Amino acid sequence: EIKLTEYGNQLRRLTNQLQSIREEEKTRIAREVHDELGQTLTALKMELACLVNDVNNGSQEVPQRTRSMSQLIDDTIHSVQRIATELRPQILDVLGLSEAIRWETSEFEKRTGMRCHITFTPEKIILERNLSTTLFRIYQEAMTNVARHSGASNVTIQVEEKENEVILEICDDGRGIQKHQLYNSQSLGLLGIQERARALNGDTTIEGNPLSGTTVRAIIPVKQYENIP
Amino acid sequence: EIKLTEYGNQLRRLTNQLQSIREEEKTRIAREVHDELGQTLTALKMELACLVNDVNNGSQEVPQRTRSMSQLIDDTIHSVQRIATELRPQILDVLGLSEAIRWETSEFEKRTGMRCHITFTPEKIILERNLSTTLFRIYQEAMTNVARHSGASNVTIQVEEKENEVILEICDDGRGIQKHQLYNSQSLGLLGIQERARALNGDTTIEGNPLSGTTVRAIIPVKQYENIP
Amino acid sequence: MKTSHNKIRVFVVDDHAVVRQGIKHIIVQNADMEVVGEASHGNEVLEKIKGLDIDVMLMDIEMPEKSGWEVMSQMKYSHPHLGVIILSIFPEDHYGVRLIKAGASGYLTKSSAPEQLVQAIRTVSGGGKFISPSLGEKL
Ligand SMILES: Nc1ncnc2c1ncn2[C@@H]1O[C@H](COP(=O)(O)OP(=O)(O)OP(=O)(O)O)[C@@H](O)[C@H]1O
Ligand SMILES: Nc1ncnc2c1ncn2[C@@H]1O[C@H](COP(=O)(O)OP(=O)(O)OP(=O)(O)O)[C@@H](O)[C@H]1O
Ligand SMILES: [K+]
Ligand SMILES: [Mg+2]
Ligand SMILES: [Mg+2]
Ligand SMILES: [Mg+2]
Repeated sequence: EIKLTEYGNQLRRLTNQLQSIREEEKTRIAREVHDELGQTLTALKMELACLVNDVNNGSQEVPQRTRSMSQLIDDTIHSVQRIATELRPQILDVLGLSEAIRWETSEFEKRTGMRCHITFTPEKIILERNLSTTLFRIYQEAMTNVARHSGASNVTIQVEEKENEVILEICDDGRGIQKHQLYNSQSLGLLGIQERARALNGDTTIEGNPLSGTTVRAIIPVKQYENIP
Repeated sequence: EIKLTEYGNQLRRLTNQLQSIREEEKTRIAREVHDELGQTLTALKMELACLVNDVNNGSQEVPQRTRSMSQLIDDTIHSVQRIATELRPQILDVLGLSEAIRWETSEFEKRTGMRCHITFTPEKIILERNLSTTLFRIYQEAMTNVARHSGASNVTIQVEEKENEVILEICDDGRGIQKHQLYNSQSLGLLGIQERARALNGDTTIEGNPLSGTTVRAIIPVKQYENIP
Repeated sequence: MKTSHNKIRVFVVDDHAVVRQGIKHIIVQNADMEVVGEASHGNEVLEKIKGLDIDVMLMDIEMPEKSGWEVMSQMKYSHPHLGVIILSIFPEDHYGVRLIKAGASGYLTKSSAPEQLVQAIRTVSGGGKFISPSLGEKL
């Protein structure tokens, strides 16, 4: 058996957790696709068969039947949109990171009742896809922690693009994360944030203080594609 | 910066790869759901509107219209099945590991032209869900390698349930994996197999030989739930 | 034994209300059959059919907790003569062959159900097996 450092052990736990998360995700999506979509479509097909009979028999039920079919189609389209958005907010690909964060933040405010303040410097930040995704997932993980652990009333989200790097900062005014929670080997959410940043040669700092709350900061270099051979 | 052993570094790469795979998977499925299903459903909705007009006008086109709607629904159901099965074969949950492996293997034979031989001892193996999933994913990863790297003509798949453990063995008669490929730090597929088994306190051995091909074996303990407090 | 109206008495099991609804709508359109009960869970089935006079059971295979497969194997003992038609969203080669071999009287994919359901119910209620031509080839 190969010896592992504590950090190595944590990585192994993260690996296992990622495998199970992936498995759960797949199962959940498969079920949603199968149940929500498959079943309404099946029902639709049956209604269509009935409609054919209705028409042939000159039944009075035709308008009622087509209305219910129309409703079934709408329900299915609605499920399609929900499932696709949960998987990956289309807005991230279409309108980019800033709009995706604005959208998710407004949903977050509705859900939690916390007040959020967002600044983007410059106003319009355009990043390559991989970097956008990483920053968005870090944002999501940090916001999940704010909702679950901070007890905060206000959250500030800042994204700043400098010449060679992007800085994402999520800052809440809650109870403040404690040192031992930071280095707790069971904390896989924060480790995930750190590893995501690292995968793009970036770095994270997480600080807590009972007076000023918690700050999660990720700094990730922006690839200068022209300079890479 | 914390120092990591080579194994630790590999784990880190695996972690990163798992993150990107998850991201790619989500994006792909989101796209499939949105594009394939969203489009046909929209088409269906329009067909229904036309059908209502046809019926009101006593048009001759009604049978033609309902046939094309029926076809659209079938296509959509077909996509739903494909997407759901790729994510997680329902057969694994409904009929269990042995049927899932039989089914996937028959698909594998059709796709690759290799001959497969399966044995289950005993004939009917019933395992708890987590263990079934792990064994099925290890089987999938090993079979992907057989298809991609082995150049084999025959594959033997054996699953044996003993009193305290299950043994899964995939054995091909191809060129045989070499030692340096085994310990190659870029080999994340095999590392993934190993980590999946390890997560359930199991073990893997992978052996290659140019004369006899490659054997991947996973041995995973079966939890004796009654004995766990 | 048929009722006084001599209708074929059908019991419907599916975890999705929309699908049960669709099946009922089809059956309503046919004068020789009626739905006498329904269940939304595998677990409910044995309880709900107690004392009911049923000619045919239509049962979904993919249900949470207890699958149609499990219910069917239980009913082998309690209702050995009840004809069960299995419904599945998956194609015939996925489950069909195995389920027929395991004693189902018919196997219908949900997308072929609208066309074949009525015929399948009639065939099975007469004690026969309903096997679609494409499934017949595979058996
Ligand atoms: N914004 C925050 N305010 C206060 N405490 C926090 C905050 N974020 C994290 N923590 C503390 O740090 C711990 C570790 O967080 P981490 O995200 O790693 O794990 P988790 O949220 O407990 O579980 P998960 O793996 O589901 O994310 C938390 O359990 C919590 O105690
Ligand atoms: N059945 C096999 N027969 C011959 N060589 C094999 C076999 N399985 C694996 N190998 C060799 O071992 C290497 C490592 O396999 P591994 O699955 O870890 O990585 P990979 O298949 O190359 O990439 P991936 O990460 O996509 O799985 C392969 O690149 C191949 O050279
Ligand atoms: K009727
Ligand atoms: Mg967390
Ligand atoms: Mg591989
Ligand atoms: Mg179902």
